[in-house]
Amino acid sequence: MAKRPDHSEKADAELSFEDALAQVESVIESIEAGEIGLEKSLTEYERGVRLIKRCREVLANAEQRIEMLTKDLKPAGRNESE
Amino acid sequence: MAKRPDHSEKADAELSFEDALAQVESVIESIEAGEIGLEKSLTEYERGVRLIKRCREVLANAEQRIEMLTKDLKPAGRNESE
Amino acid sequence: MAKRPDHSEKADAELSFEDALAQVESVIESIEAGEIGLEKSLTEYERGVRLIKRCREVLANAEQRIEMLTKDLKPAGRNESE
Amino acid sequence: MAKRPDHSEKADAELSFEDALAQVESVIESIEAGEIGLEKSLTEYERGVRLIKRCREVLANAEQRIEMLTKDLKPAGRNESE
Amino acid sequence: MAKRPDHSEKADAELSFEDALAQVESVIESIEAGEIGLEKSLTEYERGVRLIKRCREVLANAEQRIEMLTKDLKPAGRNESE
Amino acid sequence: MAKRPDHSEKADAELSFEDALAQVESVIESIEAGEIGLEKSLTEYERGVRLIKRCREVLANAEQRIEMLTKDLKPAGRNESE
Amino acid sequence: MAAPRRAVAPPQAGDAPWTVTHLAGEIDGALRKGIATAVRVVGEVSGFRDRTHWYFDLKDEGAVVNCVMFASAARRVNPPLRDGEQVIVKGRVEFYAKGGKVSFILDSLERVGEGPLDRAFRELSEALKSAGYFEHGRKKPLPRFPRKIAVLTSRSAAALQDVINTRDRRCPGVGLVVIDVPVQGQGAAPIIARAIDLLSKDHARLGIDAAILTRGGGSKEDLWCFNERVVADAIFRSEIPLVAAIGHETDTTIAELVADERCATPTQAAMRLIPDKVELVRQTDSLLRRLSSSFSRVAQIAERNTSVHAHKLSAGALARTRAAQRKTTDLELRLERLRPQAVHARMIARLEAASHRLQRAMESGIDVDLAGTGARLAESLRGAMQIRAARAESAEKHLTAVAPVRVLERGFSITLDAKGTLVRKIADVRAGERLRSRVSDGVIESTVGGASPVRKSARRRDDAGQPGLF
Repeated sequence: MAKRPDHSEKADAELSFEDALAQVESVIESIEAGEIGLEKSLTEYERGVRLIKRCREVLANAEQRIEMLTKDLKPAGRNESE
Repeated sequence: MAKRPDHSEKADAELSFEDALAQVESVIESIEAGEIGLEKSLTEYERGVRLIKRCREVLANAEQRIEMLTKDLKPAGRNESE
Repeated sequence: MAKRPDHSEKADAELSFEDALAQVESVIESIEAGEIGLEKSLTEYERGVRLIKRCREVLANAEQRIEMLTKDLKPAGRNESE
Repeated sequence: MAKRPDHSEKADAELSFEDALAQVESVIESIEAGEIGLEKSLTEYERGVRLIKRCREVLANAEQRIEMLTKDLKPAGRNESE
Repeated sequence: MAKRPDHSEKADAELSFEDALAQVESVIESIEAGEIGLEKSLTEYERGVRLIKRCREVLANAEQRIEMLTKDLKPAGRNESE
Repeated sequence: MAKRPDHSEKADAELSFEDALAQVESVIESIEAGEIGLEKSLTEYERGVRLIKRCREVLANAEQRIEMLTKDLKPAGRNESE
Repeated sequence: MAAPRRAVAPPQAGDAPWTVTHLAGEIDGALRKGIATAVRVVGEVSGFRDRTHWYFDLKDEGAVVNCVMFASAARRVNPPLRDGEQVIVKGRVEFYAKGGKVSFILDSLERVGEGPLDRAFRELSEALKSAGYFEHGRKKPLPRFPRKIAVLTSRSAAALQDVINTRDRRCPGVGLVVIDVPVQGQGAAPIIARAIDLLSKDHARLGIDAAILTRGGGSKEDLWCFNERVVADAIFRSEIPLVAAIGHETDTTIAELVADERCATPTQAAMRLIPDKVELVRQTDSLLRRLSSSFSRVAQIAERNTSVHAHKLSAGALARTRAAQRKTTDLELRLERLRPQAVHARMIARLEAASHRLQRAMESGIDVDLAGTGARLAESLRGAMQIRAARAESAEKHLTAVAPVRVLERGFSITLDAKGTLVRKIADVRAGERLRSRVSDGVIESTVGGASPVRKSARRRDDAGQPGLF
């Protein structure tokens, strides 16, 4: 159930941050509604965790990228220390 | 009666958590109705116990898995200490 | 008359609890009707006693089995002390 | 006339309890009818006594056996003190 | 005539109670008919008396025997004191 | 996403200082509106940074160029390498 | 002139006072009669206000007169008036009743000292103005940050240096392209016009975003080339934004009027076109700050959302398993509670009842009245015995009764001893023994006194028969 990448896992990995978060939301809803079985809710939870991790990754990458870009910008701005 | 795995035992082991619980419920009802014989009610009771144990197992696994996955959720979130 | 296992004795040992009890009841009726001779009554009585003992055994086994099964239920349930 | 076992005495020993008792009845009737001679009456009486003794014996044995069997009924039931 | 045991005397001693009594009747009848001489009637009479005595004897013996047999009936029946 | 110069990047490089600033402004607005996703925001951010860098470059250009043009506007100076 | 009016007025003065309006009418009439309809007055313009109509004061050392020039007349005057100008105006005097003021209404106006150049200037400017050359609507906006600026001036002019200095001070990155043109003298105007035309045509290719047309101060004649129509037309046609700064601040040339912007000095023109780098850097920095803060806000929100979702997700999953656990425990408890029922108390009861019944049935099965049967058996025999005893008794009695009677009648008796045995011989009795002798009609009881044998013959007889004894 966990390690084998399945269709949805691949598709999930290509979701945008917002879509991923929206998917998490729908995962939460489906779990909370309690209409899916325990096993299925576990799988969903797992998927939710995966999606959240993906979101975190995207965020971390964004942060890193920003840092890099910002470093690039600093030297030019050093003398305009108003 | 107890140790030999029969058809239903196998089938039971493949039931979903909810179906297993539903089976336990029907076991309880059939015993409560008192229309089945002593031996049959024993077998049913045994089956109920087996099903409950299976449910517990599933639950324990689920809990463990959730705990593991939940841990997975945490570390990346260390800087979001809001 | 008593110690030699005859056909019916074997067959009796394989009766279900309910059938055994039903047999006991028919034994009682045949004895109460008084139409069978004393010797036959005695044989019947013996059979009745044997059947009752068998029923008792079945019950005792059932109880023991239930107790065992119930014990099986307990340990797993120790953490749900709600 | 009394002590020598004759044909009917042997046959009597193989009578069932009920037949023996029936024979006693017919003995009584034949004696009461008074149509047989004194000696015959006596022989009959003797036979009657013998039959009754045989019945007694059979009964005593039966009682003993019943007692034994009845004992068998009790001990297993010690925990069902309803 | 009186003391010597004759053929009929011996035979009389073996008569059944009923036959003896019947002989007494016939003695009485022969005496009553008066067709036999005194001597003969006396002899007959004597025979009658003897026969009666035999009857008495037979009766006494019978009674004794009955008492014995009846005693046989009692002891074993001591517990059926209903 | 970052290193490959794409159409808009080229186009951006040819923007006038004013247009570049205006683009940054619209970038900021689109990010602030929050209607584009995180990834798109990042791209936009990147673009904004690029535009600002370009502006800085322009500003930092200390070359005090003075060209001479003849009356018929034939470039008089061979130093106008633009 | 005033007297006749006064002659008319006094008789009524005492009774009915004039209304103000009436007085105003009187004043106006007096003014119209007393002053010629067209007078020329010379004076200095002061307090000039352009309110479609022109309002100003005309003054000299001794007096001030309020002047109004209606738009229809003012339109003909070019350039507009400026305070301090000496003008000769032609018009008439009126009393403005509503304002309670005397106003000089101007029909025409000429500037004092206007020579042929002035007239030429005025006429061209009036013509260009009516052709719409000066209208603001057609003027091009200046670029905020021009890449290059063309400077049309004489390369040796001080004005060029001013522009260069200003550029160096404000933003060295802005390129300057100097287009050296003569700025005075005969033939300068066509060259300037041609330069403007060429610049207009090629500015995009050359990367030039704006132009400055400038020269320093000089005489009216020196500046004259900037008042020529070719230059005005070139500027009017030009596609490149153009700022003009020609002569001193007080000088006005046609070129400046047509230009997109007019500045007092070359320095001002340069400042107008070249942005201040410091300001721009500040602006850029602030944009950068806004940019990064806007993005970091987005990232923060994204992070918060992620955390919230993560939290909700794990809470949801946990709640889900808790619920499942609760349900399992419930069922388990129910199943366990079922336990006693599983061994079936009812069955036990049934079994026990069966056991008791079986026992009872068996007990009553062996409850046979053997004693009764025995008693009946004994009784039956006892009855049989009694009957027989009775029969024996009666037979005996009967027998006794039939003992040989006729013999007795014949005198014989039968003597029986106490035992009832027939006495036959003397040896049968002993002395003292009681005997019973039966005679024909009864029984005689006697006691043996003695016995003695009879004779032989007697004994023989005795042998022959008892009767012989008697």
